[in-house]
Amino acid sequence: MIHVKFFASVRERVGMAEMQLPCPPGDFSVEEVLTMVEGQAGTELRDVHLLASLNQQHVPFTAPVQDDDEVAFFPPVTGG
Amino acid sequence: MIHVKFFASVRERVGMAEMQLPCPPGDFSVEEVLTMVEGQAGTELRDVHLLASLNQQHVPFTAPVQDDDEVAFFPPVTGG
Amino acid sequence: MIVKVQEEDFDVSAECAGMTESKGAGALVTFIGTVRDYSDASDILSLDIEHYPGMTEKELERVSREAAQQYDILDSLIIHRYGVLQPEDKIVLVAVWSRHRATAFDACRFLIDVLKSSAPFWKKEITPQGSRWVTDCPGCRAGSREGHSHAPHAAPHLLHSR
Amino acid sequence: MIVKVQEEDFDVSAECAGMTESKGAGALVTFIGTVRDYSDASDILSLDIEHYPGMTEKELERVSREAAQQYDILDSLIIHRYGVLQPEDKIVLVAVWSRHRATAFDACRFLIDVLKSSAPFWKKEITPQGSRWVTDCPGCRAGSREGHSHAPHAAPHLLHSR
Repeated sequence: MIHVKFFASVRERVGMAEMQLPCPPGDFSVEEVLTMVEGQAGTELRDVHLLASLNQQHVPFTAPVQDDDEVAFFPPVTGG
Repeated sequence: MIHVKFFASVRERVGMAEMQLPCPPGDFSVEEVLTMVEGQAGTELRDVHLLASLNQQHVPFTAPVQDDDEVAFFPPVTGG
Repeated sequence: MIVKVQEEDFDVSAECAGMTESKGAGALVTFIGTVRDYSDASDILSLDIEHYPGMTEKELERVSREAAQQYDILDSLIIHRYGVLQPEDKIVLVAVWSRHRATAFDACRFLIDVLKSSAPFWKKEITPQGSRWVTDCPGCRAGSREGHSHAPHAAPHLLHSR
Repeated sequence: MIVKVQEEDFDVSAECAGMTESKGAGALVTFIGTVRDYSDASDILSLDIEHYPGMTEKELERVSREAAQQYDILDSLIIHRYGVLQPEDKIVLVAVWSRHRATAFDACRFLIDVLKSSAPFWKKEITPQGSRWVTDCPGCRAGSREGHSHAPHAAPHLLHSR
């Protein structure tokens, strides 16, 4: 199972804060998780702004994902 | 009358915190005030460190002094 | 080295006084970010700060460690709030103790700069005209998802491999 | 723009809270200088700070005005203590409010740097080996009035003609 989280404007676009996805067979990356999310949510999330984290660390979309990982998608941060 | 003040190590070398000097005739500068102070105090104050103020503003030793002015001599400041 | 992520307000003097590693430091530089009562386009009634629980603390601890490695500091403290805040409310405190003031200034500035680009917080401004997510991008502020360009996603400086 | 020269201690939060011009600033940077418990050569038991009453306030007001002219800040506060202080006691507070943090950092640093070179305060360290005036000059610290050189007296940057 892949645990997916969404924050801020991405959360609003997806319409939910979290999503559990079945772990697909073979190697896959954050990019493939995003494709699955878009299929589930029925909405386009690809955006020059979209950022991702894997197990709570910033990662590029090419980062490999494993079963039970936590993946999150969100816009650029605006804290501070 | 010239009102002269001394601070920190200069005050300790002069042996007093303040000195009133008679206003000499003609034009004179902080430099001449220093000479008078050295005569009065019987001690050498000229030092590459010595700084001066005139009416509570930093000035060079060439600054002209007038009757009733406040002149001060002190070492480089070390506040903050 | 302390990091706190909390909803409630904090007292700067009290928080700083509790830092035992800071004793005899000589220099303390703090940055306090507060809610402004205006933005580009309108008055701000309130600010709603969303965060990513867990990752937020990890990122703040990571940047704190990075500052401690890069600068000769004695201690650091970061407090960042989330939830609904009003104008003039404190959002964030970054405090750095060091022997010399230049180091404290440099490290404090480094911490707030890195925090702003990496800690997972998102601000939503509540204005009389409605609410909107804060973004640093003028193009996005204008609402156009097309018609302006950006660096490719996942800015390299955010990746933890650095 | 407020300047205070006082013997008693102060509370940073309380002092900063009272600054009405700072409302909605967005950024507050503070520098706090404290008494260290050591110096080059020995432990410090206490620090005795002498000042030039009258000129001190004038100089601090002058550097505050200079900062306000050079930087786009909303307000500033300087508090400097004099008298006998113990290790860890606060000596000085410099606080700057602005809309953007870079300005607040720059102006705060400017203020403490200029203050240190121009405000008429002199520190004497009381150590187990006796007392001595603090000086930034290693040659003077070594006690040699001859044998080392300096810039000519009355450093140009101190003169109010600038």
